[in-house]
Amino acid sequence: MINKQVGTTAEALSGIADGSVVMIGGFGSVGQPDALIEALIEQGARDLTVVANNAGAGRVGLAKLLDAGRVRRIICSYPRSSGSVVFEDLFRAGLLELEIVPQGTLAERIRAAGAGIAGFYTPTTVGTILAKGKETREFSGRLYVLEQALGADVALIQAWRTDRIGNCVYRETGRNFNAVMATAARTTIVQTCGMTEVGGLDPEAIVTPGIFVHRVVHIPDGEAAAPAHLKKEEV
Amino acid sequence: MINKQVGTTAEALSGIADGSVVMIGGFGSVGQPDALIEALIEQGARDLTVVANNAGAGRVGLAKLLDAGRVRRIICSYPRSSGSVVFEDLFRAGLLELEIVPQGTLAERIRAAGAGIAGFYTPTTVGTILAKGKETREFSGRLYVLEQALGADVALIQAWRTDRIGNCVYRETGRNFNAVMATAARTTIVQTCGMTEVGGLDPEAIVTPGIFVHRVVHIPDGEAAAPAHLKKEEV
Amino acid sequence: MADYKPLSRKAMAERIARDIPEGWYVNLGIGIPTLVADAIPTEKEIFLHSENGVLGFGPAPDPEHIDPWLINAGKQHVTLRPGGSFFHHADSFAMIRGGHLDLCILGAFEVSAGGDIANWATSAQDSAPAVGGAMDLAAGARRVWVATEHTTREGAPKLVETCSYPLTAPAVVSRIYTNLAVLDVEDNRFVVREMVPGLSRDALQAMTAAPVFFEEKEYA
Amino acid sequence: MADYKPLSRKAMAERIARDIPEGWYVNLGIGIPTLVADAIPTEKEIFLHSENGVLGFGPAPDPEHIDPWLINAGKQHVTLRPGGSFFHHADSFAMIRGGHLDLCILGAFEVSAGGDIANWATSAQDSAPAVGGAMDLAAGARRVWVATEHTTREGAPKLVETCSYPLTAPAVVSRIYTNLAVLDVEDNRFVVREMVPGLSRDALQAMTAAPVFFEEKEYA
Repeated sequence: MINKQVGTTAEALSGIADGSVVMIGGFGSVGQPDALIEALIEQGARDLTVVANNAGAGRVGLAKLLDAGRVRRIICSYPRSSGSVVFEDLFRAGLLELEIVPQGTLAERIRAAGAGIAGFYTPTTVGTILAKGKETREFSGRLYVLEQALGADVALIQAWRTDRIGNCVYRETGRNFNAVMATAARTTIVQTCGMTEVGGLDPEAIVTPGIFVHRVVHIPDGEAAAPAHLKKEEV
Repeated sequence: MINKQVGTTAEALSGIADGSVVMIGGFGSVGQPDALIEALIEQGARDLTVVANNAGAGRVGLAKLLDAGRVRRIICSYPRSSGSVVFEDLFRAGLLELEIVPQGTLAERIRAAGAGIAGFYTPTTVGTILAKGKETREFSGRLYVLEQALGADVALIQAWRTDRIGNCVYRETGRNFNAVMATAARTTIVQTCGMTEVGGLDPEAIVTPGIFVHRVVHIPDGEAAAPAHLKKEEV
Repeated sequence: MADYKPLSRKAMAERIARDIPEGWYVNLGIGIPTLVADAIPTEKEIFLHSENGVLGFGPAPDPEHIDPWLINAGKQHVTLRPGGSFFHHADSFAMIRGGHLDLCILGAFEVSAGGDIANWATSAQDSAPAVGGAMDLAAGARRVWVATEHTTREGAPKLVETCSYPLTAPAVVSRIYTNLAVLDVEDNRFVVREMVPGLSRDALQAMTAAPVFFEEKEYA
Repeated sequence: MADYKPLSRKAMAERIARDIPEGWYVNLGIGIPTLVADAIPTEKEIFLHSENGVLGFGPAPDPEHIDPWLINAGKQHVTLRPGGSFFHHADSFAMIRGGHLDLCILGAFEVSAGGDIANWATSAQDSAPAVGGAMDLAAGARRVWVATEHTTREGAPKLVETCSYPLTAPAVVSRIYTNLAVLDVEDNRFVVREMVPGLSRDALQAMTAAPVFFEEKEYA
């Protein structure tokens, strides 16, 4: 019997090597795998490249990982937001490399990695400074920029319900980058709000089939599962 | 109030011009929009380019459309199958142009058109005669072939349940090319087995949001909706 | 001095909402555009899209009905209208990039007479600007409208001959709603369709850094 | 003459099923590979994928339990195991192309000692061959095994030095199950791991159009 569920976040994060590329799901704090980020800080891997939409806020989660000096490079669409103080300090001090990618291009580059597509031509960034140094090409009279696949060693994902073979559903806008990143990493690690039996998820509604998932850890619903922006310590 | 439902297949198919590119969903006979294909034959448009996985079987559906001399060119992955007599006769007689595309490349080219991607690099066909004349390029030490987006004027789709604003779910393997083609046409026409009220479909399980759908016609469940390979006249 | 009254942000949102035809699929950028969501009457079926994977969202919830899992791209709580749906980021941007949105409404630092928009970075030297989904929206939506104050807080024109800030996308803006006027971008010109009562043509021209032409009309 | 008995197609499928580890994600091509689905014991969790958008399908249904909406890529009726899921064609081939399948088992017209496979067209002049999903599977799966009769009906070898038919993909096949033997493709050589009882090495070599090497071993 296959069982991808592990008992602790420490087990879930075991073996992540220094220098890894780590994707972190979520958009803002919705669908953010907080417990896995905490465990990554505990785990100790350094010299990481992080792929995420944002660069963290406050002093928790991704910001805490940055603050601990574990991240060499961050690839994201929206690094600077209210509360991105850790990022801004590190970046200004030259202690963090940054690659800015438009949000849709970021999602598509990740999807491409998961789908075995090496590169694709997108109209986004044509005529802007973000197209600088990139191949531009005309198709049917319109210009497009070549963008390349972006895969990872590890993806940290938050799901809503998961079974032991790794099938996942998400909740509302918690699907966001999670479902895309789940396809693009050599090891996809899921923090799920709830476990269900195999067969307990509607086959028509499974968003991430188990084929993409390698480890699952159950962080029960409730305080821990609510998006962080509703938690007291951050208001 | 928006209502994309029309009363008849004739209304649903109105306005399709000669020379149109028409996508036809389904895989084999599962999810095939039989009533819409019949209506397209009635409608009379000629000089069509058809995009479909197969090239029809027997003398019904797509085969009947071919037989009526309406199709100039067909783009598909698997034209020759048991019963593809009409296709074979026309092709041998030089009356039908054919473009063979691997099934995954076909799906991805259609998806690309729907997603605003002009082209992409795939490993499929590298080192084969189907890569002939196409740009080949190395990414990270592996060769890839450039393939271009494939969009359409019209997509004919079969869905399982649909509401008046065009949200669709499919049934089991009836999802196949339908959900992809729905995104890639200027006019997407849905033959649905059942109508539901707005709000009657689970927001987490909607496969084709109404944004992709322009016209809906209700062809009720039962004999007409059962995949054709189970119908008496074809056994 | 001026005996005209600039529109409030809320009034701008209401003005814009009037011009969106029923049935359109619309994405609302951060800032004034976001307010349009609350200005659309419930009975008018307009389908609002947000980059983070929701189509068919509705106005902000009452404080006691907040659903923490349901936010828009501005990270504000929203509601879901019947017929709404959820999807992931790649599918969400496939809708945007694939030209399926009838309209995207964006804020802007500058808009040029040629329809260029600059709304993400305030200098090319800013090495950590936050682009988010702006470039995808500007390049992908069928129409791009801009909602902005007519000038900066310092009184500098935001409607210009050529953008000085880094572009979000060239030649995409077709209409601009400011707190003073509604303008179309046509043939590389700003064409004024309406102005707030009491504002003179000269005064509007003085606050605009490119020639403005006046061809009043009502949108259907 | 020969006092050996070639494996039946069913026996070949059973032989293959034995070698698939629990937990693998596997796509089965048309022909002999399809029979593997029925040869996997229910208690062994192997996840079968089909191009037309299903993961976790099970053996053929009883005739009275046929679900017309549930077929595999060979257009045969199948069943769904608990935990199975449905998706569309682009997502299905994303799984294939993205290297998420542990294994794909394909039929073949020819396999070369270098692991090239030809299984879709019988001549380069055939202008209307049906490629289906074969090229995506051959290029995309982590491992490609071939299941085939050792020779054609006419007795011509199908394991060759260089394929004469148009390739499906070059250098992808790692193992071959025939009705006579199990062979690995290693360092551009056919290495025989096992043969049907009674078959001589010389006889197998005589039916193979490239040198075969013999290094018997059991797969774990």
